[in-house]
Amino acid sequence: MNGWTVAATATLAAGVGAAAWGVATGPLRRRVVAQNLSTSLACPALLLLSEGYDRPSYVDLALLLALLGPVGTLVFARLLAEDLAADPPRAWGLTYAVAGFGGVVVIAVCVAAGPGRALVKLLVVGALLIGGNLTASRALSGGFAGSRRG
Amino acid sequence: MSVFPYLVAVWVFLVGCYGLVTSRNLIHAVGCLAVCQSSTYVLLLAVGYRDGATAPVFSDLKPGSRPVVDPVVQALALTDVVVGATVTAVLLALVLQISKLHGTVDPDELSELRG
Amino acid sequence: MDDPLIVVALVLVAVSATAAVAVRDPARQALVLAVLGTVLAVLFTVLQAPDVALSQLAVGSALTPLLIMLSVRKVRRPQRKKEADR
Amino acid sequence: MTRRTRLFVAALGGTGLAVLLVAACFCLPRFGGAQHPYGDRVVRASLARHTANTIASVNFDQRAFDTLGEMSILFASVLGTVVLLRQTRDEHRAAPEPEQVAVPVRRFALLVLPVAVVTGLYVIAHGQLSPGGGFQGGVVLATALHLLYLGVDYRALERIRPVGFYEIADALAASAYLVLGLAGLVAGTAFLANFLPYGTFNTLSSGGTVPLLNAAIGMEVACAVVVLLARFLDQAVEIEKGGEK
Amino acid sequence: MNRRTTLLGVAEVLAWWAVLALLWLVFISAVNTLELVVGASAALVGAFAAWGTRRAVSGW
Repeated sequence: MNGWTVAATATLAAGVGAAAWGVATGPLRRRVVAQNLSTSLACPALLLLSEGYDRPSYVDLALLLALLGPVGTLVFARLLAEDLAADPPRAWGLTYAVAGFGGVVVIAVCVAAGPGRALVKLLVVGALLIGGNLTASRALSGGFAGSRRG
Repeated sequence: MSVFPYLVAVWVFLVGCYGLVTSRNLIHAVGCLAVCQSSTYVLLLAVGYRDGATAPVFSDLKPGSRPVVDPVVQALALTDVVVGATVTAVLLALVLQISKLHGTVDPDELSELRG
Repeated sequence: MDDPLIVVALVLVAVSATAAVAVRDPARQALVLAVLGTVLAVLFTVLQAPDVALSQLAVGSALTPLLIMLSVRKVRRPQRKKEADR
Repeated sequence: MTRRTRLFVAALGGTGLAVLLVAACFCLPRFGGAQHPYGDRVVRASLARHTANTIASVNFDQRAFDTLGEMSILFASVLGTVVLLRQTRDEHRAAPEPEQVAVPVRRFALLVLPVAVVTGLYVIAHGQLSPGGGFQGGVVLATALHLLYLGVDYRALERIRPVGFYEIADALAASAYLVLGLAGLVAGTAFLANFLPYGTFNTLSSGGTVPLLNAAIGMEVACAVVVLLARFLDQAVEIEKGGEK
Repeated sequence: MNRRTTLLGVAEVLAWWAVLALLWLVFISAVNTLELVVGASAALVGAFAAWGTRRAVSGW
């Protein structure tokens, strides 16, 4: 094990573990937030693993999760809009904290990668991760205002 | 440690089966079946793992420089993940038909209907 | 070598699979299944199977939840109409 | 059989199964052991055929016939869903109402859709080099298209998604896989044999037929998932019970 | 469809194509001719997808 995999282990145990607990218990508004945060915590963990195993090709995993994780949250935001409108989630502090953590991880991995094409790819992943996370949170708290059916 | 991953696969499979048996909603039962499916992936990949090895993908790795894990089981699991999702879709389509015909998705109510 | 990492990922899979079965409402179960998909993808990465992890990410993060949630909506709708008629 | 007796029988069977499975676990090869005879041979064969991603080599070259089976399951399940979820005579279509989506969410969906399409194509095209391939990339492509439903509304998706076209493309991709297999026979080798030159290791043209079969599977999976989701969306959004209108 | 909208449409597709081709260049690890050809066509598909969706949506 090296520093990167230790950091990934900590992220998984504390972050994703907490998200798994949050998604299984409590009111619906907490569950959807936990689902969103689980993807935005697993994505930095995958970046850390890619660096820890010294396999640049594993970055594709983080790229795909950064792209599709928010899409998954949009599914719930869209199809549970009526339930969520009655009791909207309010967890912006937590969301910004997780987005900040993602940013820190991306910067750390970028520094380790050094200048080059891989650096730009990591920055794209970071932008998708943070932008997607914040947009998905926005969608959860009243993103589908006029939803009846459709 | 040498059997723990296999035991986790067994646990996931049994828990999925328990959910299938006790389910009161067919959509929930299909979800439990997806859990059962995922146990097979865990088992396959655990069998193929090798200590200290890395993935047998040589686009960023010099062949022979590091030990690699077993690719055969990965190929088996990989196709089944996607095909399994489409099979889940067929089962959900069946559930939708049942719900249309009988107006319920509770298996207990359905068996009463037939009797 | 990376034993703690593998153990953590395995425990996460076991916990979220149990939760996916224990949560009885299909819509909420879909949320847990989405998390289970992500956790499984992490486990596959840890077991050095990035191809399978990609598959699991692509399917588990958006496709399966979408299928289940659409079925839930279809099954629920006649009931909702009945309540409106009442 | 009452619920109680059924649960009792299930508990009995489950306990027996659990005991057997746990006993079997202790007879399996040790987790992380170094003995992988098939794996070592597969890696050697894959490197001899200039395919960087061994898993793609197994799926589309060494065990391509197996993938043909998987593909037929995929095709059959799409067929089954289409038959099960067709519109019956006592149902009618109600036009979906327009959706009001928050502006940032809408912009995010419109911006990410093309990026996701290109990523899906990247994953398919680099299947024989880096992790990825037709199965994964196809799902990404199909998911990308449905961002339009999630982020905008269903009518926008219907405008750019002629389902008939995707059904035809699905069948074409499935037959492309078969034709590529038959081409092996024409070239004088076996069905689904790798008859093309292997090319330079670690480039897009390496691996002989692997990239072509990969692309066929990618198209097949993408179209299959689009058709599946189209049926489910029709049911959930448009089709309603009752013959009026 | 008059000339102005045609020109605007072409400009939009070209702009998306440039951005997506750049994205492809970022994703790949080694550049060669075939890679560039495949990347350019993939970016074109993406650009048409972007153009088609924007037309279907009518409004940003």
